[in-house]
Amino acid sequence: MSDHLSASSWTVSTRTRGSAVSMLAILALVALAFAAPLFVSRSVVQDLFFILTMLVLAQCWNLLAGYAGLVSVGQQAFVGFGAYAMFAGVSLLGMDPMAAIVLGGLAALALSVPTAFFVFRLQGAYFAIGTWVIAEIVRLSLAQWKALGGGTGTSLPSGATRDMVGVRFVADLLGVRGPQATDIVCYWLALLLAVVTIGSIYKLLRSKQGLGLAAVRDNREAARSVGVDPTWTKSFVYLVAAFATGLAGALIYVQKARISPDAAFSVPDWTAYVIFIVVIGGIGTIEGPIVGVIVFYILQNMLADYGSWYLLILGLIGILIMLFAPRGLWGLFADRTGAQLFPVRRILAGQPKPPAQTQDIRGSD
Amino acid sequence: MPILALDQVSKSFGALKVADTISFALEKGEALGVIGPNGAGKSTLFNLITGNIRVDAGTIRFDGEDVTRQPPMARCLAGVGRTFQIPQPFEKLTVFENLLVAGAFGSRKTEKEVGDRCADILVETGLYPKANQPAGSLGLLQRKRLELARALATDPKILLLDEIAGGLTEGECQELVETIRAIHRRGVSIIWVEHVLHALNSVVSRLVVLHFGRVIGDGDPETIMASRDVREIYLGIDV
Amino acid sequence: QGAPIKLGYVSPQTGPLAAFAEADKFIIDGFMAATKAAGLNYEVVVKDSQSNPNRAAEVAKELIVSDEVNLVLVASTPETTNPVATTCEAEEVPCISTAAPWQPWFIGQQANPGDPASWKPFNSVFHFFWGLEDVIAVYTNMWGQLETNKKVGGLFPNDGDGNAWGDKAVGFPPVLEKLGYSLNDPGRYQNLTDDFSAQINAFKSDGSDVITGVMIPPDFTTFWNQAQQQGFKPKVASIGKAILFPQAVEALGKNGHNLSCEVWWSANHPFKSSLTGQSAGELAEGFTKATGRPWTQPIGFVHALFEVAVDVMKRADPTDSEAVIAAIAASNIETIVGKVAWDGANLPPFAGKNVAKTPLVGGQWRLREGGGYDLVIVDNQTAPNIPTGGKMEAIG
Amino acid sequence: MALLETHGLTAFYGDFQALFGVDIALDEGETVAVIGANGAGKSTLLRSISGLIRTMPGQIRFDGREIGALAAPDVLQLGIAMVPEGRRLFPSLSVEENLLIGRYGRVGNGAWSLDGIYDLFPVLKERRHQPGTALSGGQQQMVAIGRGLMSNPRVLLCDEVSLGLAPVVVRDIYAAFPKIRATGASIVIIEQDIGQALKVADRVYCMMEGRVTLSGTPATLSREDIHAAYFGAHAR
Amino acid sequence: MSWLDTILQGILLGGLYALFAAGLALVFGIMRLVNLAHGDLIVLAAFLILVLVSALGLNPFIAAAVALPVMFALGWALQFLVLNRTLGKDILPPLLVTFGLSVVIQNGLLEGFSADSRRISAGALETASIQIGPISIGTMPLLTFLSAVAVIVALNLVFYRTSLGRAFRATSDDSATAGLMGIRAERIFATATGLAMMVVTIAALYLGTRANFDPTMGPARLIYAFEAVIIGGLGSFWGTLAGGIIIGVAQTVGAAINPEWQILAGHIAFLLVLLVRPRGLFPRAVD
Ligand SMILES: Nc1ncnc2c1ncn2[C@@H]1O[C@H](COP(=O)(O)OP(=O)(O)OP(=O)(O)O)[C@@H](O)[C@H]1O
Ligand SMILES: Nc1ncnc2c1ncn2[C@@H]1O[C@H](COP(=O)(O)OP(=O)(O)OP(=O)(O)O)[C@@H](O)[C@H]1O
Ligand SMILES: [Mg+2]
Ligand SMILES: [Mg+2]
Repeated sequence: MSDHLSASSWTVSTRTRGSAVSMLAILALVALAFAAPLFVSRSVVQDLFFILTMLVLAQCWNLLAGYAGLVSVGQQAFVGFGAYAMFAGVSLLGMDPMAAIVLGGLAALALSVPTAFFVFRLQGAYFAIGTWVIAEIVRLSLAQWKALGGGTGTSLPSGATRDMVGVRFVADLLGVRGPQATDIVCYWLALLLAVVTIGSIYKLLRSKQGLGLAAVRDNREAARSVGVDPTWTKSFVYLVAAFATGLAGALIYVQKARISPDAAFSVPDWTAYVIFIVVIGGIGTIEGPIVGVIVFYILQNMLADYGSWYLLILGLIGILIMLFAPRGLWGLFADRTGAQLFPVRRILAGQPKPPAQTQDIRGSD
Repeated sequence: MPILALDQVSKSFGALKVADTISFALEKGEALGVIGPNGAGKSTLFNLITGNIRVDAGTIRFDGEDVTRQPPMARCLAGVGRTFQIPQPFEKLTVFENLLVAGAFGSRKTEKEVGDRCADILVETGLYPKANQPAGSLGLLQRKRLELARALATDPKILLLDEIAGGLTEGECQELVETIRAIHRRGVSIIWVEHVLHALNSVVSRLVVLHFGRVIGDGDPETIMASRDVREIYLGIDV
Repeated sequence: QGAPIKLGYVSPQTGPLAAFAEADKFIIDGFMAATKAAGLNYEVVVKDSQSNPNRAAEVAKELIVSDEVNLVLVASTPETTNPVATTCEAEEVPCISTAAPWQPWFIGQQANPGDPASWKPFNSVFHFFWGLEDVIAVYTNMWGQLETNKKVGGLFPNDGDGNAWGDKAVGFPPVLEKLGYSLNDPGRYQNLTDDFSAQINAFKSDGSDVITGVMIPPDFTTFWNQAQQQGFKPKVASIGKAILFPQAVEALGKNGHNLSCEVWWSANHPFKSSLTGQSAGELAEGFTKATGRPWTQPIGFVHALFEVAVDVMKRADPTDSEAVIAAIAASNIETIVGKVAWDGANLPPFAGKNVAKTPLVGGQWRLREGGGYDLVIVDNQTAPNIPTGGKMEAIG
Repeated sequence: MALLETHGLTAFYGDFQALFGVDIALDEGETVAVIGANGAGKSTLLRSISGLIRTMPGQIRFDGREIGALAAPDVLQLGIAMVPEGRRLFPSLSVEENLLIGRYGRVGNGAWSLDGIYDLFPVLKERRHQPGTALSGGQQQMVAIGRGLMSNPRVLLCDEVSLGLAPVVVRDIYAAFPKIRATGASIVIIEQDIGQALKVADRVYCMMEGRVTLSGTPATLSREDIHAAYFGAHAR
Repeated sequence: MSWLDTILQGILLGGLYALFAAGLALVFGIMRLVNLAHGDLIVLAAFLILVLVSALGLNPFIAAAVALPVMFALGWALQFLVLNRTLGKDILPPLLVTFGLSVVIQNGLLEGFSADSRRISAGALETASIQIGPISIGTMPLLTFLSAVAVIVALNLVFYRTSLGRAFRATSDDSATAGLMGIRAERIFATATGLAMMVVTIAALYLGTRANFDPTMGPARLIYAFEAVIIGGLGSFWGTLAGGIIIGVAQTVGAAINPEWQILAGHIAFLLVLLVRPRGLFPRAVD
């Protein structure tokens, strides 16, 4: 078919008209976020930390459920395992918390390998339940780890976070107290993690692997027939999500400084809320979790003082959105406006060759 | 050496035997038609050749290599391209992306390398105007074209076509026949399952007849069409 | 006068632990009224931990960072007190905590709970309550009132309380051994277990006369029913936590009669509030009047928490954390739960700085004629100033 | 007035239009055959009548009622049963259960019962407890027809009942039709085998590309007419 | 004798889990609907029984009988109005909607009944037992187990011997063709969920009399129920009972070794069964 490659002038791009503008806006926003600790109050930094870490978890879950069709209700396994590994690194091995966060991510990655082996034998709903059981097993096993407090839990050695790499420097540079400097360093780490996570997911989706992933999600059998290996594609995504989730878990618990199995493997905190964030914002888009986490944060601040009403309303909103706007708030918005901050569509442009050249293959009518 | 050779291939679904010791070989560059009543096992035969379904017994050799135990991905890479009888597009991807997936994965190349070829195939199969639309929005005819286009994008050595002419108007059918002839002329071997006999017979040089999973006829179209079995079982013409 | 003194208060107002916080509103209302009457200007920022340790840590951080409270108060179970105290310690913000035995609080916040040599005191967080040594003393004193074979079956879950109670160094085992009891501890079970046949079989074959442990209410009900079904009938069952609240005992029907437990506080305790001058009885009665519910033990401690806070703030500049911390350490105040002073009395040296102890006695639930249960104090050897209402009785 | 008739029936699959104004009529007790090439819209016609595809209310009338907008179960209750293309037996049900399920929406007490079906297709009685899908294609088709009859319909719609069946089996199945007609039921059959269709039908409609291109009684239709109507003008 | 007792207690416990799981299996088997709110619905039913017991002074068994039709209606409406809209190829919508429902029910109950743990009193039955040789068997656990068996038998009868059951299976196989038989899939699904809620009510009776319950304890038991269903094989009621028993026995045997292993052992048994048989012990021939 070599003669086909010659004359035509095709271009393939994923950019939309607005995408260059939105890329710039996003870069500006990231720069602004980086500088935020200089001019906002500590409580805002704190809230931003919460938003960013939840965003990372939501992006990871969305990557699994929205892009790979892997509905996991066991992501708390990786949050908790990453966090426990971080604690072990700091408390038992005397590592710097910063290094221990990386250890947390790696530990979650390591956990995901045997886990994947098991859960990928299961399909659909079985997969969901399988991930949940695995998370329970990990929780119950870590509850037996006496050196880290067993079921009681444990706290980071006092001062560990204050001696973390960079904290002293930030404290001196900005003239703030130790705990505040720790918060700022953690915030920057969260920002970095969020940006890298979103960037990597975006890059993945625009890569060949991302295309294969979409194909597998849409039609597994057909994907196999055009050369895509569904198991490998899904496993890859599963491992990546576990790694990022583990990093986020470790980071969250550096900030909390206290861990217990029930907290670190909490289904509501690390999976339920995350699912709500993705569903409210819009599953299967990068923008969705971003919108979702903001809405979730606002809801939480408005309603948190109403105790169980808060969760009740959150549940109702989740149900209503799933029933009436299954593509979430971002979906509603994008359907109206066609807006896309992170376009992944490959748009084909260019001219087909003049009819004379295609004569040989089309024949005359 | 034949490009594809089936030897005593069998497959059952429970008590139902859908492939019963099927053996035949296809020479490089040959175009073979497969006919038979509904449920005879034609689509299943394709699924066995592509690996979407595992054989119970027998061997399948492709291009000299035993592929009986290989998964569909490997066979695709080796050069087996197929269409599905019921079109199976990647619905949320655009038509062009459907081809990109097939191009990039089916021939182990980068997206960049296969982009132009995919675009040319779109033109060739008449899908170019729909290139940037989601495949889920296509009608049945275009879905069938997409099946063909996607199979072509994997750069196959052999192309398995499952009833892609059904439901086409006379003119469309003619166009399709021309396209398939052109593909064939480039040296791609073809196996075509089709009920639209005049279209089939204007392309293939040999017919295999399947009935209850068995090969009950194999030869040149004229003799096959005239044979008693085919007239009785398949054409339903009183003899 | 200027700005009000800001107190932050965290407790589990919703979720499984909500019973501990049921008197919060009543007590805080009373606190605000009393301080206003005394011409003091206080503001209390109340946060709900939702019985969730993650949430507890978050709201503690909010109190410190957004509300900029002068002092954090926290009550009820290690699941709530520990995350809050850990956060305060990291933030160098003064914190007073209560209503959790001191070992799970103190040891549970150590980086390596298994290694006593590594334990360190805290700078800014303080706790008042009793400890395991007290509950052990109370339980063994109660058991001593009866004739038993000195064989004890232990039911300790794998949670903050259970691990501390069953701990080989600081928990029940060493003391019981010293007193001549033999403890049969089959091992840590998970909370919300549906079957206790393993434990029952172990106790039965051992012939244990005494059962003890620290259980959550549903688990104790499961255990107690199953024990009766299996024909295991110990003479004594002294259980922490599960039968703290009258509702939980009533849930056992008639089978709650003569179950024994530790009593931290009761309507009969001979103490007065330093804040309102109310006696324990009056406080309990006020609560029942306001809510229509029977009094419960945490009421006194939540009240005392605010008493201590006011006392501390009288002695320090509220905005100066260092001064507040110093003032807490120097406290010596008679509260509605007894004396609170961080003087290290009756404590091992490592905990002396951060922990103050309040008196503990033992009680038994007695079926009232016409339904309902009364908690009767049956042993006061540990705190003779608290009057008893009867003698220890063996179960049916 | 006809028992069942369509007026300018149109039908769509999403955006794809499969029928373009089809008019057919069926009288009480009559058997009508619909023939036509692959994709002509024959199945779509039956699906529209049986309520699997919703159409405009006025486009289909049955016994004086407009039924175009009714859902499948409602259509069945009025007395129209369908033997779907490809048999569609329920794999988790045995042969007998497959038959019994036909009685679920039963309208009245008519002639058909389990025994009646077993009399019609004796071979089914022997295999009554086997899963429906374990039967041969022809036997499966018998179950599908029996299942349709169990509701005692006034109209039985049969979609390609001889598809992919050996000629002997086809003969057995078609042998049953006179008995079905004898109970007073009207029948619409779709048939690829033109000879077979002409043999059983009182009247024939020929469809192409979503339109009726020819109709008449078997006696009046020549093979050439049919061939032209079948393949269009450019037929080879 | 101790091991015999351990296994016997495990089997009885398995009855409880099977009872929790039976309703789930029904809904899962017919509609492929993963109901994450199942545990909370059990708790809801327990509160309903509790209200009937305390408000009308009914015996709990009579109260449960009164609650049966109420729960049936609730399940019917829930499926007809809400869950039917979520059914389809994608498993995510039902999963998320029932998850939201779980949160709503839990917190609605918290608002209505507070977090106090409650108990339905069954009087002397609670502690009664039957002595067989050296082993004593609690009357309530035995009743629970027998009820589980009865529920399974009843479900099997309904499923395999009645025209409703045929309609269930037919709709599950192919709802479009079932429509041609006069079967209204939405109502069949609603009826199935209604039936499942009746099973839930029976489960609630035993949950509520066995130990304390509170609004938040649903999910903890749900996971065992799911395990039982999955180990058993999709759509097999006897399989569900077997699954419940496997988990129950694994738990008691694990506990006999060391209570630390109790719950873990149940989960590990689940993993092991699935490793060997990914589709469960008694999978249906066609899926
Ligand atoms: N996955 C499967 N499980 C069970 N039976 C199957 C499966 N796939 C196909 N069959 C059965 O195998 C037989 C052969 O099917 P196949 O699709 O190969 O027929 P075909 O010759 O392609 O028919 P058509 O001309 O209608 O496409 C049919 O009876 C079909 O019902
Ligand atoms: N579910 C569907 N979605 C989209 N298009 C469809 C669908 N079913 C049928 N069609 C299309 O509608 C047209 C009419 O189809 P129909 O099945 O009615 O034809 P038919 O005459 O019954 O053909 P056959 O002889 O193959 O059964 C065809 O072009 C077909 O491709
Ligand atoms: Mg086929
Ligand atoms: Mg058809």
